[in-house]
Amino acid sequence: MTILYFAWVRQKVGTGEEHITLPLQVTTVADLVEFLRLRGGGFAEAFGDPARLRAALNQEHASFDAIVGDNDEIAFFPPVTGG
Amino acid sequence: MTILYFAWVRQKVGTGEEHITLPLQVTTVADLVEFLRLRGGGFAEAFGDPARLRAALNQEHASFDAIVGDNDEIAFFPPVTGG
Amino acid sequence: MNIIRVQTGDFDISAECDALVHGRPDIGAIVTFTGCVRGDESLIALTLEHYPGMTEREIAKHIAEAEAHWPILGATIIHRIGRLVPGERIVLVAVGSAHREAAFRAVEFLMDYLKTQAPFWKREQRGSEANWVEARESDANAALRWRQS
Amino acid sequence: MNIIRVQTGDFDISAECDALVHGRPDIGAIVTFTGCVRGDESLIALTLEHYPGMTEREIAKHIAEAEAHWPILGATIIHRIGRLVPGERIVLVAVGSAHREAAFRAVEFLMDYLKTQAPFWKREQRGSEANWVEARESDANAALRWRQS
Repeated sequence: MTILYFAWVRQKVGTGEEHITLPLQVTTVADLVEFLRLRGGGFAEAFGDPARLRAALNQEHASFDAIVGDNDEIAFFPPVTGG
Repeated sequence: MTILYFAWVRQKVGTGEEHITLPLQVTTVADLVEFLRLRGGGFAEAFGDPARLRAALNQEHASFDAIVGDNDEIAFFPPVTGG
Repeated sequence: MNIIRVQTGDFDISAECDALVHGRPDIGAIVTFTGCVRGDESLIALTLEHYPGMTEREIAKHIAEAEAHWPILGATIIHRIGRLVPGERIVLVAVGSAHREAAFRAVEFLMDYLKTQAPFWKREQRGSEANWVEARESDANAALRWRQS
Repeated sequence: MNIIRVQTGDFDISAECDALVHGRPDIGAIVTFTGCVRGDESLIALTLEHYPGMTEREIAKHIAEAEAHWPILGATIIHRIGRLVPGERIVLVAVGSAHREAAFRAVEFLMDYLKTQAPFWKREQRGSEANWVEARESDANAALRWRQS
């Protein structure tokens, strides 16, 4: 799957985009957050407090219990501040 | 006093402005309306139905029971339609 | 600073917004309302007249009222008079404020009051007929709501 | 017709309003909102980033929602990205409609949703520090009110 990171999430993890094959135990956005957090380092920092994060699945806002698959594009970012 | 007429009031009475000395019996806007109506012709038409008219006294919207004097500027017009 | 103009010529929205924010780095929001002559099958033109002197007083009074209600940082009102054909701009209300809420409220308030209090009158030319436009009850109701809050 | 653009360059409000009403004689009201970078003692610049693709989808979705709620006849939304200094324009929302009510409501609705749903992020540069702007609760509350009506 494609994972995109924006704003301070991107800064903490050190990349804007990566492509991974989902581990078997990851079925929801929340699972993916936990999987990424366990990488440690900047990922642990970025994903340590999921309440501060928002996610989009295939370019639509998504809740953390949404189901993810290998063909999806997921993005993680802080609450938006445009306008 | 100065009397101004706008929009269809002006068209009916045939002038945009006149200067008169108030007759003794005219003390309110309503009295002036009645005085002008009694002139007949276009004035009777313009002032025959006071509910269709609005007045301004010294360039402020005024009710028909406002007191008028010889030094005042009064204007008669239909409800406004700008903007 | 506030600007009030009654004029026969057109106006430029961008230029008026630029003038409004000039030297005002505290303005973060600008809301504008532009009214245009709507065309239909038979409308040839509108002709607008007004009450010089009273118009400017009324508008200034309502800008002062808006300033008393909301933290606005500048207002521009331009109203055209004379003959206007479909598609032409009639009126501009532009307000600047720090945050958007104040500018939105003030522009709506000023428009409702322009429609019901400012001494302008429109005549419509359709074919060979010219008729004075009747005041709309919906405009009177729109203006009334500001008295309730 | 609706226009959605995300761009680094500035925009011209008049030109966008002209494009909005072009060939639409049924438009009698145009409401615009322009957001600018507010200056204060220490702000040097804002830098905006966004999520290309999702941004345009989100904006198009909210324009469609506005069209479903109010009789609007055209909408233009332009949002700038990149580095912007105090006084610069950030965002334009312009809506045309026959009567003013629809355009006012739609522009406010679209602004509330841009602030809370469109994937843009602002970073403030103050002195040698650069910090991500925190989302404001007042914006979230402003967006919520549309769900109640």
